[in-house]
Amino acid sequence: MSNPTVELTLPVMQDMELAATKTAEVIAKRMDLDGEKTDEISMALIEACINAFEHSKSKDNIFIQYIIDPEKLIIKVGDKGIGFDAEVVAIPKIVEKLNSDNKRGWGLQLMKELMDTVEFQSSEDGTTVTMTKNR
Amino acid sequence: MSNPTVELTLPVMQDMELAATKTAEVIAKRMDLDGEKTDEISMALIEACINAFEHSKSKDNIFIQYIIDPEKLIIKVGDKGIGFDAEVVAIPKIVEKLNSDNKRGWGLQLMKELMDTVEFQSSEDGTTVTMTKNR
Amino acid sequence: MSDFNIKVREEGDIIILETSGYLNNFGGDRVASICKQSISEGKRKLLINMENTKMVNSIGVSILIEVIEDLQGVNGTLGYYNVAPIIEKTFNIMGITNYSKIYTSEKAAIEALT
Amino acid sequence: MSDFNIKVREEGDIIILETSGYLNNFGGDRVASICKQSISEGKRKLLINMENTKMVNSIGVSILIEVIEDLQGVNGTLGYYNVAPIIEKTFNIMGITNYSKIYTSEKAAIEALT
Ligand SMILES: Nc1ncnc2c1ncn2[C@@H]1O[C@H](COP(=O)(O)OP(=O)(O)O)[C@@H](O)[C@H]1O
Ligand SMILES: Nc1ncnc2c1ncn2[C@@H]1O[C@H](COP(=O)(O)OP(=O)(O)O)[C@@H](O)[C@H]1O
Repeated sequence: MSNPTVELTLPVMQDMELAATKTAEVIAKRMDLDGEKTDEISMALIEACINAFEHSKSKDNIFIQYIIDPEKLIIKVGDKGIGFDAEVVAIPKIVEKLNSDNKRGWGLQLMKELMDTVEFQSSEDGTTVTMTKNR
Repeated sequence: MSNPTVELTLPVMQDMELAATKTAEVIAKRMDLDGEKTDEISMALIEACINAFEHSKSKDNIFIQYIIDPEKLIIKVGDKGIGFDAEVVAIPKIVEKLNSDNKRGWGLQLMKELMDTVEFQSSEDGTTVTMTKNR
Repeated sequence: MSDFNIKVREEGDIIILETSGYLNNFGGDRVASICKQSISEGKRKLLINMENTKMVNSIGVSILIEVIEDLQGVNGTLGYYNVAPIIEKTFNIMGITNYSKIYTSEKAAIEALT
Repeated sequence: MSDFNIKVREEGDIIILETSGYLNNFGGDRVASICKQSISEGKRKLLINMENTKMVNSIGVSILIEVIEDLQGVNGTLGYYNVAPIIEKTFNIMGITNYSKIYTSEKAAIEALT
């Protein structure tokens, strides 16, 4: 049998990423993940969602999948936007951000630090981030 | 432009209806609905979801749509189950439930009391409940 | 797994159940079994502190009707306090507040039962 | 609409911001504008009580880097207390805890700044 999967589609709308985190919390509780892991998932998910809302430049809904694997929670966040190359995104450093005009650029870094694996699939048809958190 | 819509697909799994209520809470807050209306929506949604999980007899995922209309929140809960005729479901009465073997049968009644409108579309391919809460 | 829990304590001849988490079918069964146990031990006054239960479903609540029924047979009473507004509304719609009572506080509940 | 709110109060020469709700881009902007206002009025010690903020995003937090920058120019300090573990972790990953400090309580924060 395939893994139980929750799917959530969100319109581009202020704070809608919180619906994604609330859903993650219910699933994490159901999977018996501890509070720390649950919070890390929520924070990574916020970052993935706001990127899909903002950087995709798409007005289409974003699409989230939560796959409840026996070993881990797999989360995919997809948009139908312009795409990007995650390999060329610079690793942010606080010393460089101070006295720079651009203080942002922390989302990918946070996702990588907070989740067990993070992968980007991106083309000009859109981007899908796949993140996992081991049980 | 069409109304912003959130979609949620849930597997048949204990307590998954809470993901539906958490999503509803985020949307209700975004719509500036008060706490009382938000709670009423959540309770009605719990009942619609547990019916879709249990009575549909289907192992397919259930499907929830939240349509953010300028005047109201429209919620649809769909299953791919056996269907039923809501017209012939008896209105439950506590005096009759006392000393009866079947204490249950409150879901439809609660939905109707808590929401502004409730409609069932049902066939042998499944059931969709459409409920609305005015702003 | 479910996040539902119950603590039980006694205040004189009153049994107080303190629930926390979602009162669904499993939660309802656990409440009912503790209540039935207490009744079989001769207790007649049961109170449920619902402060940490913010959500219920109709299956969980309908199991309380069994408890009410059992108490009717022995002239006992069931009461609740710290009930969230939506749960109070649900109890009213189902009519169980005609056969069991919501109190505004533990103090009010205990006073009424003594 | 957003559920973010800030209350501001003074403890001696310390300005305390008490945030509640989700610290997103809008929340960050509001925190920054109050901080900048205080700095322009000559305040040098800023504290944020984050007890009622359980969630942040990186945009909201990155706006705090502006505040740190402004304070560096005037020899001021920024601190936080009642910080949820995930927010503390986020602050650490971003490195802002190298330039501003998380205290364990209001008391500890005020003592350190006086
Ligand atoms: N879903 C996406 N679609 C297109 N570009 C993206 C997406 N996610 C991230 N990016 C690109 O990667 C960069 C870094 O993203 P991130 O680390 O989250 O920081 P920030 O969002 O603050 O810029 C963004 O500025 C953007 O150019
Ligand atoms: N989604 C559904 N699919 C099939 N039958 C349903 C559905 N929802 C409700 N029903 C039928 O309507 C009856 C009444 O439902 P309800 O009022 O929610 O009470 P209960 O769930 O406690 O039986 C159910 O017993 C069932 O026969």
